[in-house]
Amino acid sequence: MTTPETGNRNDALPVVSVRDLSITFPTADGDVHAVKNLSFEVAQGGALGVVGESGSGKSVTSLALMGLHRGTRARISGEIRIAGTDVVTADDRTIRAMRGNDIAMVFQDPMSSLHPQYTIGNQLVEAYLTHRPGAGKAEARRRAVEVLDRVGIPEPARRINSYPHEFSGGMRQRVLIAMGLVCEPKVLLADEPTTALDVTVQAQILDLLDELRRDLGMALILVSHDLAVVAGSVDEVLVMRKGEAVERGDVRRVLGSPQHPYTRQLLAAVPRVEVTRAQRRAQLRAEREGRPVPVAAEPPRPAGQTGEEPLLVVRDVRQRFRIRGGLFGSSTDFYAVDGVSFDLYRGETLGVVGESGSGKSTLSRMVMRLLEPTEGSIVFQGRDITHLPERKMRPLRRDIQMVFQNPYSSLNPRMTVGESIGAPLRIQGERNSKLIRSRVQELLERVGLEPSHYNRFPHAFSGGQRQRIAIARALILRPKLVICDEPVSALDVSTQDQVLRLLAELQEDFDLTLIFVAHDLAVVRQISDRVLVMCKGKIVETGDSDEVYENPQHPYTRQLLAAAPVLDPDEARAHRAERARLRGGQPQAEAV
Amino acid sequence: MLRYILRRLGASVVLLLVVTLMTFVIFYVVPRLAGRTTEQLATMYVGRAPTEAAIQATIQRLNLDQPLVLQFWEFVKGIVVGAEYTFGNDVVQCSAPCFGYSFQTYQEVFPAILDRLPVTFSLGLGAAVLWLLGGVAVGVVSAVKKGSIFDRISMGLALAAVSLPIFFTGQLALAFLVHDWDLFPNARYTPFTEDPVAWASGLMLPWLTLAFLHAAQYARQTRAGMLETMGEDYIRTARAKGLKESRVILKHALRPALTPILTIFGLDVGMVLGGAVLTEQVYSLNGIGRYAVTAIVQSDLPVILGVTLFGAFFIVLCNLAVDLLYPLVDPRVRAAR
Amino acid sequence: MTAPLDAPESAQHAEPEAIARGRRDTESRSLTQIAWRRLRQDRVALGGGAFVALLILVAVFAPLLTAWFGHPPNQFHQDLIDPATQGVLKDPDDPWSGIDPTGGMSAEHLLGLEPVNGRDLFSRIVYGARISLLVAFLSTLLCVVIGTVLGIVAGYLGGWVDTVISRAMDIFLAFPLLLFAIALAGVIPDDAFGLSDNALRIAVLVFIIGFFSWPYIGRIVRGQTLSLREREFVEAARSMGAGTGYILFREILPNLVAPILVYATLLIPTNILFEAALSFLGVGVNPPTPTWGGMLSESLAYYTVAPHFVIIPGLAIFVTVLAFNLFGDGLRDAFDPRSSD
Amino acid sequence: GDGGEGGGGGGNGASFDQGSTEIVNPSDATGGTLRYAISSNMESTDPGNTYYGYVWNFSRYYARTLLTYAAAPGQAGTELVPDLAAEMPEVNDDGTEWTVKLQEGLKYEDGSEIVAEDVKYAIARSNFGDQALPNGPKYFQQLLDEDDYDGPYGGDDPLEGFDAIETPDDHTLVFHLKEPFADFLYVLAQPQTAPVPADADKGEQYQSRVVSSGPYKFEDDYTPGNGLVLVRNEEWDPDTDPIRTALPDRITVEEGVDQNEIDQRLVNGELDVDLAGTGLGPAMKGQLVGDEDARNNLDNPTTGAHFYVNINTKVEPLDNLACRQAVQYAVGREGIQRAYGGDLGGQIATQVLPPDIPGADPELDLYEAASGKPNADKAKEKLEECGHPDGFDVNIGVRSDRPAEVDAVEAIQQSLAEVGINAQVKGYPSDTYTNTQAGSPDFVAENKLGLTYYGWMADWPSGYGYMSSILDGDAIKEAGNSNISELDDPEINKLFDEVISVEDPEEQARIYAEIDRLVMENAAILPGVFQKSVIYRPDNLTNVFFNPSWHMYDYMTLGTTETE
Ligand SMILES: Nc1ncnc2c1ncn2[C@@H]1O[C@H](COP(=O)(O)OP(=O)(O)OP(=O)(O)O)[C@@H](O)[C@H]1O
Ligand SMILES: Nc1ncnc2c1ncn2[C@@H]1O[C@H](COP(=O)(O)OP(=O)(O)OP(=O)(O)O)[C@@H](O)[C@H]1O
Ligand SMILES: [Mg+2]
Ligand SMILES: [Mg+2]
Repeated sequence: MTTPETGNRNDALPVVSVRDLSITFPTADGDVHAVKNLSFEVAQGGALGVVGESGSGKSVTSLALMGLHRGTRARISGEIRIAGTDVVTADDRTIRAMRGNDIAMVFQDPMSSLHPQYTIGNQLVEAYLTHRPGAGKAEARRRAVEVLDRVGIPEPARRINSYPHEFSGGMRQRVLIAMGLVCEPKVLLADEPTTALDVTVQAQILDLLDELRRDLGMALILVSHDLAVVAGSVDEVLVMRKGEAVERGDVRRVLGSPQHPYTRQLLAAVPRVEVTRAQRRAQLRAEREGRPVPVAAEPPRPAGQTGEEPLLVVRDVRQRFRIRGGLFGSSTDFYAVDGVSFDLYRGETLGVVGESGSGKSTLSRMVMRLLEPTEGSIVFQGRDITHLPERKMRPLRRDIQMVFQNPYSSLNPRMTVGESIGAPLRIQGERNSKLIRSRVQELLERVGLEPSHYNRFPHAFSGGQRQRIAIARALILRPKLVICDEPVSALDVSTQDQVLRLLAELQEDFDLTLIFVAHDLAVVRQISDRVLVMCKGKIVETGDSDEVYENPQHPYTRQLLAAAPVLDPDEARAHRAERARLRGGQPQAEAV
Repeated sequence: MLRYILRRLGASVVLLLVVTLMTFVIFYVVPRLAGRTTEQLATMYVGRAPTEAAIQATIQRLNLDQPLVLQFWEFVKGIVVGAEYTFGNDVVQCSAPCFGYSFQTYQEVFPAILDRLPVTFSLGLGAAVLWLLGGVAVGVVSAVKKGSIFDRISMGLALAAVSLPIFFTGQLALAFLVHDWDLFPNARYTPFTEDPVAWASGLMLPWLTLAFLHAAQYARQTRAGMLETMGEDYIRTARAKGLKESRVILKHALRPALTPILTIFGLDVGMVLGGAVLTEQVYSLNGIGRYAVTAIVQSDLPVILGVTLFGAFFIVLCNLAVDLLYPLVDPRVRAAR
Repeated sequence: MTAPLDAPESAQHAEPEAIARGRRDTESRSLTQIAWRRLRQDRVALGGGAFVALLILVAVFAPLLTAWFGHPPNQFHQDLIDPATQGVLKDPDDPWSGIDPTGGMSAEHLLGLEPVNGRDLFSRIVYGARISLLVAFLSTLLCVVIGTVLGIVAGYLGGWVDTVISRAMDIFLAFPLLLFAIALAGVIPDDAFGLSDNALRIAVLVFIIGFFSWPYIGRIVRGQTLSLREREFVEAARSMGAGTGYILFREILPNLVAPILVYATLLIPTNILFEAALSFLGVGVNPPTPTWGGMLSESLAYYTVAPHFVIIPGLAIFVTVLAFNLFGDGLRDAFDPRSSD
Repeated sequence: GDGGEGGGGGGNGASFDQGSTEIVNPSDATGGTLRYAISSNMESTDPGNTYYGYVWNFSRYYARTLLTYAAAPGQAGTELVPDLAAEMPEVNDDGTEWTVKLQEGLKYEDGSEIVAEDVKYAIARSNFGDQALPNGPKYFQQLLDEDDYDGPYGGDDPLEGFDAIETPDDHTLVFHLKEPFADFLYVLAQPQTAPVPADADKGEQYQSRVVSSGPYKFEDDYTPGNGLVLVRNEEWDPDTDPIRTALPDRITVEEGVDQNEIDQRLVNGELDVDLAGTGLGPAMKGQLVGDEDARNNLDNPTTGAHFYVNINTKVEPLDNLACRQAVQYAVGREGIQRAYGGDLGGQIATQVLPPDIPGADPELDLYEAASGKPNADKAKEKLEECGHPDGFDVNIGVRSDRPAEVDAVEAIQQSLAEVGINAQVKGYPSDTYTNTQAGSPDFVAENKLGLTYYGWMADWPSGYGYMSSILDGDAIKEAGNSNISELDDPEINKLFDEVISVEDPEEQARIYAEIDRLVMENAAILPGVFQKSVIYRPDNLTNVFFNPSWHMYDYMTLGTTETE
């Protein structure tokens, strides 16, 4: 394991060079300066990480590199050179010849970036034939199979005829990468290629990109909001904020001794798997009270040892779904949650982790009784609610509330946020509008928004703000139990950090019992007393959170741990090696 | 897939049965609820000089005095196994899909419909091809050149086409394009097998009129669909591959935009094949639509029933075709089943 | 290249809350406000809307208007008509003066006269707006109500309810609507359901159009509901203990308002034309009550002697349809959260 | 018409309305295709199953009747002449037995001979039994002395028991009537007397291929809506036929062509005759009558139709004579006339009988209608008298799909409103109008249809043929009633009973005039207009003249110079 010889490559001609790039969008509310005076270079075979919070101009820059702002209202000034092509001034033909051939792009959302109505093969072949018009169909196809194989799609010759919807998110991202590779470009531009994916898959994709860069000698531009994501994969980092570069430099230097406060802030926001719950809690308290961070950690809360009655008892619950399929449409049973049991005590926080599809949401929805468990029992406050009819369940809903994963769809876009937050009260029979209003405004303030936001609609808020609103809504009935189903996975790290802080505060203030679901171990560790690790509907490991992290028993847990992004580039590489080892031991069964 | 096809087929059959029942109810039961007596009903079908004997005979022939259930049964039986009618000394065998027998034109309804089918088919399919191609082409150009003069003019024209009834455009077209300015030959149906050129030239004006009416909707739909798909991520992907803009538009953006149009197209074609009532009326084409109108004007109940069912049949058929085609066009639908 | 790049002063100190809040003042308006603002900027749509409003006023105040201009809609002016050609005379005092190609348009008769008996076309157009718009509005309302309720119920409840309603939609779609309308209208008696005359005929027209067109809007609503149902806010409402009624009509329905509104404005002109088509086929309101469709179909027999009689009702329908469409398009754009200004 | 002043722009020197009184373009050149078109479908091609004058006229191409009308313009055209018959029929002394001799050697298209039994069979199928053909009139059934024959269908011998017509030999027919009937010769001129071989009869479906006895035969089977093509029947012998010129080689009929379209094609020379014979539609008429050149190609004859308003004698308050008279005075006829296009469209009527029927008395004008203007004062007086000084409410029925009638009714409504009579217009589809609405006394009573707009043409040019169905109290029927005013006046009924046995034409005419006067005194019918049509006469049409019996061109003489 050696460090890459970045020095050697510095003297090569840069394949990408950007000078004084400014991008402006004229809108009805005046010009939006999305990018201002941005300059950077990427050497042949080099790797640049572009990092910044949401809206900082990362995607706009990426699109500009591809010349994709042509024909839109965007105004571009400055100079962009990609492998000798001047993107700003070249004619359309030249740009088209450059796209896909010199520079290929992997987009943020693998779900929507592939054409749903053409086969994977068709889309790959098309990409190849565009730049190699002389090549025959057969050759293009062969090449397509080759690149699919290269990005790790099993049985590529067969899967080439599949449609995108038949692939999982991770596989689609691989296909997109393959599409970028098919003409062997000099630069691969990946715009948040892993944001939509869970940590396990994210790690795989990052590994793949890293490997490809090495093997094919491509330059890589990796865009992300998370410094930890780029840490292990790039040589150089560019930190952006509000369209401007605030810091740029060698990855170790920037991460090790950040100069700019914003970079420091970004770094602080990255959840760290190595920070224990107790440390985190202490740190938060200290920040709140303005005290310096205490060095000694509080002992973890002794849960369930006092002999008190558990708030929630879940025993052997299973949830069956019928999957229709096959030629004759015979349906098969599929257990999304399969024999899960746990107890939850008052004031405790239970973390649930697992990769996508492992049944976390299903479990949450069963506890919420949005689903009726097929088997097993759920006892809440001593009352068996497993099969309680909806009508009887209704009064109990005061005590159990939920915060949903997607802040964009969990609020009704046609209701003002005030109405949304007040709705639970109203539904539960409160008639006094004045009272509702004042309660709502109180809560708005409590979650860090202004009471005057009452009459605004959700679309006027950012993702983080919306998640605060959703939290306020969940709290207005003063529930005993709140289930948070991945409340932060759709947010960028900075926002994620704020929301997590808020949750921690609220938990203390309202004496909440929490079930906290996430796919990211680092996030879960920061907030939970105990952790359940789920895999394919089953619990594979459970325990005190620190125990689980420090001494993982199950290989799956270890795999998860190894997948968590870390800030230290060297450690990140170590993790990568560990992952390779784990994969080697447990060969490619899981094609994601 | 097989099971899906079978299920859709089964559903279509049931659908037709229900349509039959409802048709029957509307034409046989509603007038009675509205207070018509059996005699009054029969009188409507007798002819110009109704005698008491003739009225009674008609009641017998149409089974008007039988209980409604039995009348319905006879009706369905006729469709499934055929029926017999006596004329003079003749017994006429109305064979299997017997929609009944017209007491005004003295023809079996089904063969009469079949007889007119080529006219309606020629008119409908020809127009459908025109409006689909024309509408989509205009829609694509409008979407690509959004806000341009072309866009505005063509969308304005589309509105005009949608808002002007065909009896209006058709008659004016006849008066001016055919008679005053001699730009088009008179509308006339010549069987394709007889003379393809005459077939096409005789139908040109009806095609254009009918297509003009429908194309508008397609242009608008295509435009809206294109504007939507042009904003999709996969279009960006296609551009990033270095594809020519024309290919991006025609291959990547158009196809998803067309998918929802398939549904409307199915409905429209089904509807037109069931008889382009007004067009056939205006251009004096002896198709199913005009047959229907004549029947309605003459209260020729069996024909009205037959044509209605036949029309329903085509709509169901086209819907079925669309349903079966859909998975081919949009693979995601296949998965959803 | 290790030093931080020039940091602008705003970035010197961190301000996390500000970042989280986004401070996007431009977006601090409600959707309706934004829609209204967009609509206000959309001159074309506004023009359409203004015309529609004007039209409604004209229909409502038809008696006033015609009283003002002094010609009741059924008043004859046969002295201005050439009995032989049935067209309007160029010079009413000279029976041999020939046909006036403008159809007698003058300050006295703004839009000229009808052939044959010389009724004032302006008053007839004004009065015609009443029936045409009434039929169009009521039938649109009916099919919107039926379509929305059934569509939303089918989409939300799913299962057999959805199957039944969807099949019902298929069945209604499978009917050749025009044929049925004519057949039904033909057997409806003159007095029924406590209504008679034109009231009954209008009721029948409205019923037929509304009852047979609802599946179109039903399909749209069902489709939208299907996707809305999957949104987390519906689940959130359930988790608060909301009942089906609350979810359907308080949570989902407001999200359907835009497509419904848009579709309805597009449907209204269709229904005006439908009334016209029925008039053409001889099933409309009783004479001498004017309707646009009726006038249009009548006028075709006189297209050579009174071209204005063809053009004016045709234009009335066209402009109305245009106005509704422009307004509808504008509404759609205004309410579309994805369209950026 | 003004006749005479020839020249002008007409391609062959014809002048305005010339065809109404003389033969235009006389020619005996054969050949070519004579092209007809009609805006609806033909009612039927079966001569036994039709009630429309144009079919009666047209069907003679392939179906010869016992008698028919002379092929001559003007009054001469109302003369009956033998067709199949060898000479005019003979009647016995008490007027109940008519003997008709057929010409010998007449042949069908297949060469077989036309015999008396075939005529008898044709009458049987169209008039008797519950499967009698529904569309035609039923005069034979009413007049013949027959009560136990139930039609040709069912038994082995179709004519068994049909004794009212005897066929002593193959060329003689003897008709036995219940009572004397002076107009019987006209009945024998109906198409129902065209022979039908019993073997070929398929009931109503016989229309698909009528076995020809005339100069033309069907080229293919006829399917309604698809039009008809006639070609020469070589078996027809011109020497036996006094009226048919058989000039064209082919005759085609196009069905279902829009009226505007027919008119356009006539003017463009793409068509020769509008089969329905009702003349141009308003659009083309308005265009041509103002055009000096085109006028020479127009004829402006009467159609024989009288359009009038039935004033129902049973519906309140019209059961009161004074109220009916008030209506008579209140309505200005000019408004009705305008609906038809002024003087060219019709002549104001003041009595029931059309002027060309013997007995018509144009002087009869009890309600001062001739001026065309209403007489409001008189109307008010009569209203006072009937106890409704401020007017009353009434419904007026009309066929809503006939624009001219709707226009007329609107004018009537206007007139009535002037004196305070508030008439509500009720539109009905024309197809059901006679059978189930206006033609059903129950319906009329239920819906208070005090006034109904209606039109009537004579089945043959005599007072009886014109008036009996609409004015005889005995003619009131439950369905398909034509006496819509439900006039049941004993005096009138008696006169109808008497007139059928009167043979002297003068005496007949006097009685018809008397009936007309009584009806008008009763105010049961509000005469409107005697309609006139404006017919376009294309230049290429030869031997054109208007036959007053058919109220259209005599189709049997037409030829064309156009050879396709
Ligand atoms: N077409 C456009 N018109 C107007 N403003 C735009 C347009 N596209 C982007 N912007 C603005 O430019 C800024 C930068 O957007 P960009 O998409 O590059 O952010 P990002 O850094 O990629 O964020 P994320 O992490 O959310 O993807 C944002 O403020 C955005 O609102
Ligand atoms: N209604 C349903 N019908 C059929 N299968 C379902 C249904 N809901 C969930 N599943 C399946 O159950 C499994 C578990 O889903 P679940 O949503 O609980 O996963 P998750 O752990 O929350 O994943 P993620 O991190 O992606 O949210 C998945 O394979 C999913 O496809
Ligand atoms: Mg981005
Ligand atoms: Mg989940």
